[in-house]
Amino acid sequence: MRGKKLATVLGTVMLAGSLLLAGCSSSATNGGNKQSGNTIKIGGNFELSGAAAAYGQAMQRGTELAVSQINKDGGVKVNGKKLKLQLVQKDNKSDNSQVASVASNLATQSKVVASVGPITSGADLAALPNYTKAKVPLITPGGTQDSLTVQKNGKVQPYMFRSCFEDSYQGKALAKYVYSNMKLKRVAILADKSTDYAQGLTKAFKKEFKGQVVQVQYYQAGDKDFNTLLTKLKGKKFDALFVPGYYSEAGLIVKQARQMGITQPIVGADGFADPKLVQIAGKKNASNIYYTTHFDSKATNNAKATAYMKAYKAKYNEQAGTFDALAYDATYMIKDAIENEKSADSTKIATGLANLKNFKGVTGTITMDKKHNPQKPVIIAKVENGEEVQATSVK
Amino acid sequence: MHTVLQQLVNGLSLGSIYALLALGYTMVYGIIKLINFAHGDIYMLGAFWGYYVINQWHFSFWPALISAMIFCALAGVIIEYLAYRPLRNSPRIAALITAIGVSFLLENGMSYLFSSNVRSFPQAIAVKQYHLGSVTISNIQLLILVVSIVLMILLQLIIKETKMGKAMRAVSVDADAAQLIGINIDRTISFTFALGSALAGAAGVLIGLYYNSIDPLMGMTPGIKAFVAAVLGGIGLIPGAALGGFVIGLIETAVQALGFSAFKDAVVYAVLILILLVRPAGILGKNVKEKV
Amino acid sequence: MKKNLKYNLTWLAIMVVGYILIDVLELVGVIDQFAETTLVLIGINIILATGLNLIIGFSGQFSLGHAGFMAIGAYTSALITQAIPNGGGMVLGLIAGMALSALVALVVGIPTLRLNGDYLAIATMGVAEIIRIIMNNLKITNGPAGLYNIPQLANWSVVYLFVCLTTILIVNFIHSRDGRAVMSVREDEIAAESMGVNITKWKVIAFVLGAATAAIGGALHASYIQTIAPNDFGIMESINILIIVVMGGIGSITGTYVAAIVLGLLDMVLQNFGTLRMVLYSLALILIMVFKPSGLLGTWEFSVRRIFTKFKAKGDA
Amino acid sequence: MTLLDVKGLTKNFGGLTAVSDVSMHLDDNELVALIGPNGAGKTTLFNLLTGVIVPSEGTVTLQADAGLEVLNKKKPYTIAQAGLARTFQNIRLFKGLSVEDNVLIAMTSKNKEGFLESIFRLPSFYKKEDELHQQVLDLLKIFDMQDDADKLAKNLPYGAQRRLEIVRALATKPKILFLDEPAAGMNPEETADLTRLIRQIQEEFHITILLIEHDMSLVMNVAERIYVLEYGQLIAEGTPEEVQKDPKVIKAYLGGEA
Repeated sequence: MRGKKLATVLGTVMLAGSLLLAGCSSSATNGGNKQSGNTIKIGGNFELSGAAAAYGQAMQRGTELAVSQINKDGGVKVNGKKLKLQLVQKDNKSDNSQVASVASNLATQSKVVASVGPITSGADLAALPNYTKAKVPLITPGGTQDSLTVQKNGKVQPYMFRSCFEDSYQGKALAKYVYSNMKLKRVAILADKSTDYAQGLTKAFKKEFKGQVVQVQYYQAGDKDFNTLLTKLKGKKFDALFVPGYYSEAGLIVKQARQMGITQPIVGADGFADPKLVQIAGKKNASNIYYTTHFDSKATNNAKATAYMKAYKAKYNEQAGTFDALAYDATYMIKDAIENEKSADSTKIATGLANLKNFKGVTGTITMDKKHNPQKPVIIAKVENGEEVQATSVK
Repeated sequence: MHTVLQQLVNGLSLGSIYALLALGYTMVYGIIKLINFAHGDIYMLGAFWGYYVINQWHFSFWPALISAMIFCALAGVIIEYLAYRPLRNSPRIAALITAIGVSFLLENGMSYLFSSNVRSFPQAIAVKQYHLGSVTISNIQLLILVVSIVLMILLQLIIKETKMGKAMRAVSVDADAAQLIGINIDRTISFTFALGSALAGAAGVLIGLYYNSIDPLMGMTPGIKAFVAAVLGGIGLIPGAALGGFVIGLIETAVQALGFSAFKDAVVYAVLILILLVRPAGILGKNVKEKV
Repeated sequence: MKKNLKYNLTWLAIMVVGYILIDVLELVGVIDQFAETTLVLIGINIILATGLNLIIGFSGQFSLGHAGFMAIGAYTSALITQAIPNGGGMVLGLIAGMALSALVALVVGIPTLRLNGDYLAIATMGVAEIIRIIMNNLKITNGPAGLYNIPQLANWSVVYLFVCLTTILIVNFIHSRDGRAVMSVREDEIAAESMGVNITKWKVIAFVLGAATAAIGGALHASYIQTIAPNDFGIMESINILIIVVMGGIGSITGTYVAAIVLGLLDMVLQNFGTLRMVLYSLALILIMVFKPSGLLGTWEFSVRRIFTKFKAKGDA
Repeated sequence: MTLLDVKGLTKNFGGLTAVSDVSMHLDDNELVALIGPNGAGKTTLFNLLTGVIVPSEGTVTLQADAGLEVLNKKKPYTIAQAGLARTFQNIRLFKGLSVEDNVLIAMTSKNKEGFLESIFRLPSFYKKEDELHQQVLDLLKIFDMQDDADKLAKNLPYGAQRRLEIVRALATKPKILFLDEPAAGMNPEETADLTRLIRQIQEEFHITILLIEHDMSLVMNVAERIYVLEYGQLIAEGTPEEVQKDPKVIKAYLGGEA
């Protein structure tokens, strides 16, 4: 009896206490973070260690490059004043609990007015509640999941933005391209089962593709040996192989498929769009590859992209990839939003990002749609012998 | 039919990689009963060593392989000396946590120094495909298969025939008694780590060459798989590790070939659990009853 | 009888004072949103680690599969609270999650708990991986994307309450007939059996109880973070919980608290070190284990009774 | 009255027969010794009787309150619950636990504390705990160990550890107590104390005791009946006087043609 009583007493006291105090603590008005002084603090919620570190570090490099260029060019113009950007970056070790913790750290301790990252959809979803509470916009270079920017009730998430494509947008574009432009009717799919990115792409592709999906097989991120799956596919009749996944595994799939004598075109999404794809696959093997990309690395039609790639190479001594470019654009999108709204307060930046129009980034000219997804042309690149030979813009 | 044969080759080739890693795991476990979580990361170090000496110093394949084995042997000995030796008389679980710490340190230290990027491993040997009837096998697959079998036989010889091997067996049965009859325990354990880590180094270069992609986290998954392989075969036993490696390679291949690729790892673990229920000390392990 | 009442009331007072202290600190602004997040994460880790300590530290069974049971609790309660987004749903979700997790632990535990040491570790790790892979493939769990927009019904008060309840549950269990039987299994299985202790039964009971508390931790995690995915419950998560248990001292609940708090604060500070974060963390881990192999507190426990006895001794002297 | 009846008990380990066709009986409230040279299979026989090892052949039956109970092939804990308790030759205390906990654990199966009762710390829990605590102290008192209740078992001196093993076994409220070399490693003085104690507990608790012992002075002093085991077989049975004169026994102990 006493034990039960104890529990009851305990519960009641706590409940009473929390009610009493909750009233006071929540009464503090929250209008988002205000900018003050001569700097604008933006946050970096980066995967610098852990499983997604390779992508997170790319995001870090792109953001850092953007910040240093903005500051070199004089900073951000707000009401006639030129303010410097300050990047406050923290590592979330690719762990969703830490993502949430970093988000609240950035939003409430560092008082940043906007955040770049985290990079994956799952992490974005974990970060979002804390950013939303603090009314700080978050812009992700890699969270592609369709429903990321939408609330449960169908309304748009007010503080969630992305600089990348959403899965269905890319998946649809690829399905159309394979069927209409390449005129291929039978597709086999080899998809990464461990990421929502690949699952979203697979779903969208299957829905849109008018031809036949011959077979779907799965692998896990981190797998290195695809011989078995490819041997299985080799026996099937198909015209193209669609590989929704990232370059680290896709490079190996291309390599092993070509060595095995699978000569059909291999199609991928922007997870392919990294110079490391060709490095891993080997130049000889990287032929007859098609993938969506955010910038045409031939860069004949985009001076910004050329300049970016040069600057990136100069600073980091390696070729630019997709995630760094998207993070670079995300940072510049924040700058544009501030300048358009003439204020660096976090709520204003959110408005600015939502109303972004014809923003000229290295990954294309971007206009935000109602659901905070960037509208920009999908470019499909073709690679032969490790070199990009052709780039087609599709809608 | 030819697909079945080809898949068998695929399975053996994958299995030989697990076996190669499991050998080192099982040796260290056999002697000090430590799950050396960092073993997979030593394999990563070997791969990175190979990457640098081939790229920077233009080593050819064999010197790269042998230097990687030496480098990893040294790394293994140093790690044992600094991190595991102070814990030799502590609870085994404390040593396990230290091993996990070392694993984190190697992964993240490399990531800090060289970034987490995936790199392509230099092709020190050109890939050749051999076609035997309808079955295709590459020279590198054969190389890995042969090297892992040769190393396994070599290890068995070292353990059964040499003086050091005898010392290793003595220490593994009863370290205190071994010391009484004049065996230098520290040296024996150092030697075991050197041997096991050299194997991991060899695996790093071979697998780097085979898959052509290396990164600081590359040791994590294969490390755990190799551990599973070692346990499956009967941990502490050299033939057990090899057997476990091949069994897992073949199971993974079979599951994928049958079209359940999404459940590949789940099936491996399910088989592992079932085998352990029937044979609680692994396929080749003997279940030693406690004397009352 | 009176003495026991005194001890229990002291414990109750400690819990209530702790709660009020945190609330007041929050009110005056010492604890902000970020510190609160840190506190909640520490609380959830305490719940998870005390459960694992029961399995590893007290029953002596080496389980590496705690994240699997955490996942069951997280998914079950997330699905239920998505359908019933209020306190009732939360309670129902918790109960259902604990029940399901306990059931799975029972089914898995009966055959596997016959295994010894490292073999059991790898088998339980396998079970957790199988659970994760199933979550990764089921439709209801939404595959690799996991569940999101989970209503945030767990705030820090709820987590605090459950930290207290879980600790009361586990500590009271340990200091009773059942707990002693469980500990005898750890100490010497053969002797325990010869004293009439059904070792399989007690191993399974400890395992099931640990799994049920893991489900509480998982449910609170899901509700607080508001999103879960199969990758949150991988081998690394099990290892992280294991690290808390071993670092605190195997078989010391107080140690688990200390380690969870130390590591939680470390996590909070290390966020600022970027890529170096995990390097520093791993160094700290290695150094602590090398210099304190039996954990920060060994098997030492904080005891109100001992303090009272001490005071009394002093008073008498 | 025969309390425990053993018929044709045999244990083969691979090709080796450790215990061969042993038949014996223990009567109510009797003190019996089991002797034999090293390696004769005495401890194996104990392990067979207490279920630690499963016999290859033979039966063990106990005259329980509810009639005859077959014990062979049962798990050790059921055998213990049926009333057979033991000590171990190589001490097997719960070393990391207190002396009191060691004894309390032996009371587990007789202790009816419920799960919810202890989780919620109901008054009945405290009542039962207090009663148990008293019982433990009473038991410890017999062995003059009441002051050690809070010490860890591993911190006790050797002789005290041996005694604690006996207390722990007694705490299961056994019908038969098996003592495996209780005097091993003790000096003559301690052995004498122990001898007195064994007698005392047999009388006080009205239980049957089967004793393995090498110390002949102890055996001849306390045993009412003696079984002699050699190479896994019973070679003699009888009172101490009979056994001492038995030529087979003399031969087994002295070897050769004597």
